[in-house]
Amino acid sequence: MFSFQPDRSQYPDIGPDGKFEIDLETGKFLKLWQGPNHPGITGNMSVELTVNGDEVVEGKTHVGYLHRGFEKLMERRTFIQVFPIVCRVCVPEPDFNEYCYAAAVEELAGIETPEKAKWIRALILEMGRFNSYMMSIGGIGGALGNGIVGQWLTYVRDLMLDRFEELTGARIYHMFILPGGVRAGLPEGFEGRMEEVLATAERYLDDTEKLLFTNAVFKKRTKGVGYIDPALFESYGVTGPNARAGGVAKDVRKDSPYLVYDQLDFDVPVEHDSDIWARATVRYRDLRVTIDLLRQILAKMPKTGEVMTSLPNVLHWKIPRGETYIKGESSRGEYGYYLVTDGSGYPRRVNVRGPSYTHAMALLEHLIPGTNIADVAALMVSLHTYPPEIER
Amino acid sequence: MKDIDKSFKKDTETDFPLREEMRPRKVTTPDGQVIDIDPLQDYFCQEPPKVHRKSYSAIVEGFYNWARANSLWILGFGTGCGAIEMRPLMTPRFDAYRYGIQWRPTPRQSNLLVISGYLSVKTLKRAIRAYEQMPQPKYVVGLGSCTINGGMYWDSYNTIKKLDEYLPVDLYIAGCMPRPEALLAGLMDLKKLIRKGEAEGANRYAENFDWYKANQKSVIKDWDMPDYSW
Amino acid sequence: MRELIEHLTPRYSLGAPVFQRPGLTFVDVKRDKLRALLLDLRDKHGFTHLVLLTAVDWLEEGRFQLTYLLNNRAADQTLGLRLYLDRANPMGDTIHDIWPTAATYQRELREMFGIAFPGSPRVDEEFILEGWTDMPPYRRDFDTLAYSQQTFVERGGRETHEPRATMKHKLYPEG
Amino acid sequence: MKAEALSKMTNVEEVLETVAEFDREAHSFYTDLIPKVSKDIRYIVEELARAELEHIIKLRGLLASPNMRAHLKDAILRPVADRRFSDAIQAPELGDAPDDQEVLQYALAREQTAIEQYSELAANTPPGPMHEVFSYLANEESKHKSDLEALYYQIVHSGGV
Amino acid sequence: MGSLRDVLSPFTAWKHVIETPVTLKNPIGREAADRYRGFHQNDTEKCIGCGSCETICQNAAIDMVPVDDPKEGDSGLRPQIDYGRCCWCALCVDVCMTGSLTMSNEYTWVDTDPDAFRFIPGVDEKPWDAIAKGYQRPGERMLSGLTRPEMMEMEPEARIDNFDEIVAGYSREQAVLEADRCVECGLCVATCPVHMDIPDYIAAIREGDYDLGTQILYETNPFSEVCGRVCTHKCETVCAAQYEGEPIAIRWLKRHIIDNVSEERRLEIVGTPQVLPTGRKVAIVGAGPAGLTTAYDLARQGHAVTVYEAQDHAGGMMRYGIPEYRLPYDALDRDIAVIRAQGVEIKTGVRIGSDITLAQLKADNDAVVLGIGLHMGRSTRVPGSDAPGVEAAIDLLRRITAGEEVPVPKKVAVIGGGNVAMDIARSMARLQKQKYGAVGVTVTALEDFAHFLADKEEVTESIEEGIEILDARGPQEMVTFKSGKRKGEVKGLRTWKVISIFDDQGRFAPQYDEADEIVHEAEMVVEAIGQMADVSLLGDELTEALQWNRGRIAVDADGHTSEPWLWAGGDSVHGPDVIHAVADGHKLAASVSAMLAAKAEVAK
Repeated sequence: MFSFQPDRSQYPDIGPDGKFEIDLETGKFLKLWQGPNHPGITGNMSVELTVNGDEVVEGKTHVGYLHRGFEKLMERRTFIQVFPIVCRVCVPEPDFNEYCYAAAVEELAGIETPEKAKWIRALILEMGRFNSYMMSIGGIGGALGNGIVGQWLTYVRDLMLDRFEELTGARIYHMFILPGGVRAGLPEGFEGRMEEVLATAERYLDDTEKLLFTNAVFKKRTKGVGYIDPALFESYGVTGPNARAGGVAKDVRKDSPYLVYDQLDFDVPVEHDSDIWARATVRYRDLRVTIDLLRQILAKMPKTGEVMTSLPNVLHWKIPRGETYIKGESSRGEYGYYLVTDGSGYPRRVNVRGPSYTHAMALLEHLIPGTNIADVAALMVSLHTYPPEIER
Repeated sequence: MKDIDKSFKKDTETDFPLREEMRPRKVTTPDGQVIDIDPLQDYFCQEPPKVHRKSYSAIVEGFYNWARANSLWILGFGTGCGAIEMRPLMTPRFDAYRYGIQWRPTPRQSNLLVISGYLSVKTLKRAIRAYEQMPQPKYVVGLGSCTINGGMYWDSYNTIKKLDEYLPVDLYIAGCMPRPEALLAGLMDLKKLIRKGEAEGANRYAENFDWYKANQKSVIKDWDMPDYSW
Repeated sequence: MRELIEHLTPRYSLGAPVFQRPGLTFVDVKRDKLRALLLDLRDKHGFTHLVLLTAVDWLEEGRFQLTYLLNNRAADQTLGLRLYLDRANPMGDTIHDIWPTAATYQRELREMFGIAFPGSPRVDEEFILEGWTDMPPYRRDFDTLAYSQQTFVERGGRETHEPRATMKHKLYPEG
Repeated sequence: MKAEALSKMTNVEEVLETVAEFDREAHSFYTDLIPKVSKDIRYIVEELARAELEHIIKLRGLLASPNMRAHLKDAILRPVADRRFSDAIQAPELGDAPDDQEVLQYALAREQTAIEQYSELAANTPPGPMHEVFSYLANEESKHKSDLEALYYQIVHSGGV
Repeated sequence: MGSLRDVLSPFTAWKHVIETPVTLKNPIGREAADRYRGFHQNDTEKCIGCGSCETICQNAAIDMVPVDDPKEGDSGLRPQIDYGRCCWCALCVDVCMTGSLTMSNEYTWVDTDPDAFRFIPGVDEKPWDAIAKGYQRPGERMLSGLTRPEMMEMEPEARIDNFDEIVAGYSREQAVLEADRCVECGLCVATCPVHMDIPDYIAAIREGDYDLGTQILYETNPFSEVCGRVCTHKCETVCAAQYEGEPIAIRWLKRHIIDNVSEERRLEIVGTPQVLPTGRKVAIVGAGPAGLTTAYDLARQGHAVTVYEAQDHAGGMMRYGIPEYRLPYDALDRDIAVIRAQGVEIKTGVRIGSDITLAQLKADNDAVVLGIGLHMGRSTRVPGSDAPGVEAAIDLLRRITAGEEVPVPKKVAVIGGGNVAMDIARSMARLQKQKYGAVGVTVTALEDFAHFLADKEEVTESIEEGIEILDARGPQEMVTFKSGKRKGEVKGLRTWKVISIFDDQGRFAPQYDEADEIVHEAEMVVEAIGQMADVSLLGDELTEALQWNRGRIAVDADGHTSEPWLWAGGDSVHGPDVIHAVADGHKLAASVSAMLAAKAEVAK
């Protein structure tokens, strides 16, 4: 048809390293802030873009809009008082914080988790993953002009929130995984109602596949865009679906099984193109795996048994000096808690290792130069980052 | 809960010098003038907003209020965790659009700012800016414990505790975080307030502008934002 | 893991290892040996993944602990390297050239603990905080509640009573 | 002797008057006893005297009341059971300086005698006002006795440490 | 890229046009799940105001505010919750000691006034008060232990033939476990007659700081050895832990502290009086808990104190009333040694009234304090109660302690259901076991087990030791031999069954079943129904001069009698109880000391 050759005579100079010499005084560059109020659905972070025409030549991630100083707040709370605040670290998928913190405390305090509690924990974590993927895929659709997918999947997510509510007693911040177990067992008839949600989800996912993944526009906008060289994965700390989209089957559930994942039968989906399409597809496929896992967990879970061990008096609970790191596979990658105790009733230090920390900062800044402005939002969304876990 | 360290005094530590960009210095402007700047002291946007007068006719005012109440346009700026419960309202299940509520991407098109939970100092600065950019009449709803009395971040060094010190709040909704249903109930209550002409937060802000600004300045350092027209 | 530690200990004069659980080990390391050890671990022993880099403030002992957490995925082993820095003049060595992502961690440590990492990209730029004029907040001697009370206004009208003191006051004031 | 005098009477007022007279005698007996006992246990005797006085006042009130019979009937509708707790407690001779337990034992024995006498009178009287008044009196004494038993339990059976 | 399928497939989404909408008709007020953690409810009747909810709240959302006047075991405070802080984590519900705090599943609260979001659940009326659904604790509380560690005790077979102490005391591990259960609400402090700083010394155990623990004990109680063993532990009856699970074993924890501090160390910690002698003299009659506590306090203030004791050893009822297996004499001696170390002179074997008159004491001293015990046993005075072979429990116990020979028949019947009855029954059982190798003791109590006066563990242990306990038996007669060589001597006890002992109002109103009559065969009948003080030492004149209150010496709130030079306290004034006697001792000392100080002022 026709080809378009840009006229580069008006373009700024390119330095010896092949990069633009950015000088705002030349008038050839423009600063453009994305965020903090609405960069796709990634939450409150902003990217300071320097653009030249449609091309972004530099991007700097700015975070801290959601900084509450959790790691500091935890240091002045007793071990049980930390429990309600950890889930706030990550809003869309709070349960990993609860699990990692509880498991870290249990390890350092020498507490055994009852078998059934492990199953319920796994159930909750997978329910959380379900929700998180629903948001993510909906978000990718939304960022690429297909808001209806976001509408559908948010509705499905809401159905899962209803299940969360009847199981844990809350919609978003469940505060259900206490050190020592979980607060309660499954309510009567839970399995049946869960199955309804999963069936509905599958129906909507079939539609999503038709609307989004079999869509010429979507393909055009995502294939080959936002490529991450798998060679960078280790140096930029890329984990989870972002790595799996590049052919690396990194998954803590398989690599280092925790809870009951060694008793579950599942494969980790892997894609190889490492672009936005691959990242979206790998999430979509993993979501299907999650639905299968939810069914498996409910079927294999022991029907009886304790869900909570009795704790020492939590009002003056002291844990001997020690340190540990507990990790799990969240929907964004490796989620971990590094807990240091000093023998007092308070944690010495808690460090939350959120996967978004590496994905949204160094990696995103590395990926942005050279992209089209219109693709920045898609790129950000495809990395699936949650700012609150970056700045905590 | 660990005891408070009574001996701690803020800003008395001298071992940690200010960052370069926050120190007072001389700057040459593009037109060649040399001016002194002190980033911690210089504030912009000091121009106070104007009080939005009521219409002379009660009937007309009543009509305006009816119209305002039925078109709540919310700024799509989720300042804290509570934002996640706003999203279901935008979807078919809760469908807030049928009540005349919708979300807008820019403050210039919005008349309702929902402070969805805690505000870090950094976000407060943006929230104030967003609020000031919104055209009158405009309303603020505080969502959840954090906006009322600090919530779970009551001892955080980086979040404000009382939203009404910094922005005029018309309505609060309890919860951590409030469910979409509660949020919707709050918005319905706000509609009633507007119809009665009682949601006068924006005028309060204009009337007590100096007080609000003083409070804002007491927590926000480094206010490097340009002036703008109201 | 034990073999690896035994193998590395003489060369890098490591401290006594702590085998926290199968798959997680902590060991002390000296600052001058750190870089070589990290490269060795990354290139020869499969510890290619920098899980996290963070600090612990041991105020009473006058030192910061830097924890470099490395992971070998194939062997399912995590190794925590603990490096102690003098708290009075904390200075770390940047490893952003080994793991570019470390630059972010170092920027955070610079801001939140006041630990300097000369040479790390953008390390002195503001990261999370904005207009911060006090001591780095993650230091143990920074009291967040005291700071909060001195900075922000709380809603008044609250008063609490201690059961024991109340009962003494009402039931046996003289006793 | 009491019973004998009372059994001959045919008038309710007369009976009540006489009983009040008996109580007055009892009252003066206890009043006389007060200085004889040690000061620490005087309160018991004082209480006994006061109880008699209250009884007199009650009888006087009954006499003055226009619907006396209704009161009587009402009272005997709720018969007070004899608990028989003090049956085994011996009636002592009150010496010059009786102790607290002796005083109580004596008082209990007095009440016991009174109950028996009034009950017997009631049993021997055909239904009617006279039967009612004797039943009433037996009832009153039972009440008094159970009060005394409670006091006795409290003072003597403190249960130990 | 871009097959026809990729173009057409998205159009299938149009099929949703004909689907039923998923929109909720009226989302506002949609009912939340049964377990939903909504707004708080508090059953204020059940709540004891212990403040655990406030302690655990990491948001400082809860204030304890006065709603009622405090009473024993209830601070009168109730939680006020600030919804400007709350995060609905329900830790307050989980930690609640009584289970009074719950959450409804109501969640909508909108207000224009930010100060409105503070309320006292259960007091301030709210629309959700009556909602039954919502978050309740699934079972008993799990954030602190429910049961005590089991106390190591000697097995019945091992203890029944000797007077060795039965209870071993907690080990360090057990004590820490038990101390850990305490929530430090401090409700017990008001109930303890001497207001010991119970939560503080329990905290000292957790920290392993026994020196501090001892110091705290001695601040309020010089009889920790004694109270750590035989205290009536009123504190445990108001313990917040009792509502679900067992109350904290406060008594055993006290003993644990003192067990872990040597006598020498104890003397170092307590020290000796740090003031100059005042030159004032105080005489104390009776070396029991009240007298010795008074002596301890006064001596530490520099006064010269002399204690007069009629028996051969100090200790009073603690020595002569409590058997050795419950309170070993050397434990008591260790407590008394600390008191002696304060310079208190204890003159034993001196009986006031016969050896020295009270008038003499009055003349020689600035003040006199009466701290006499209840050393005279009450008799049932049923027929035969004056027969040979009928004994008073308290008398027997004294003789056993003093080492006197007591008759030990094969069959003994005891009348009484209190701790003294148990003490004498178990003492006689031990003597029988030593002499005959078998136990033959029957205890008959007027009260039924539901109203028993003795401690539960006493009853259990007695039964373990082979003692027969018959509840609800009213003594009717001591059956005696009517003829023969032993004519007039006791051969048994006749009792009736008590059907009920108290009426609906809890008034004493016994009912008997005369048909159920038993004659308990016994060569000795011990009466253990009650005791009284021997006030003959006062003499007629003083008896007459003093004010009395229902058989006891009348004292004011400070223990001052109607005579300006005389104070009285302890069992004879306030009934039998060691810890009350100690409390009296402190009060007496404070009052005497104030009087002496006033005197000194006048002298200046």
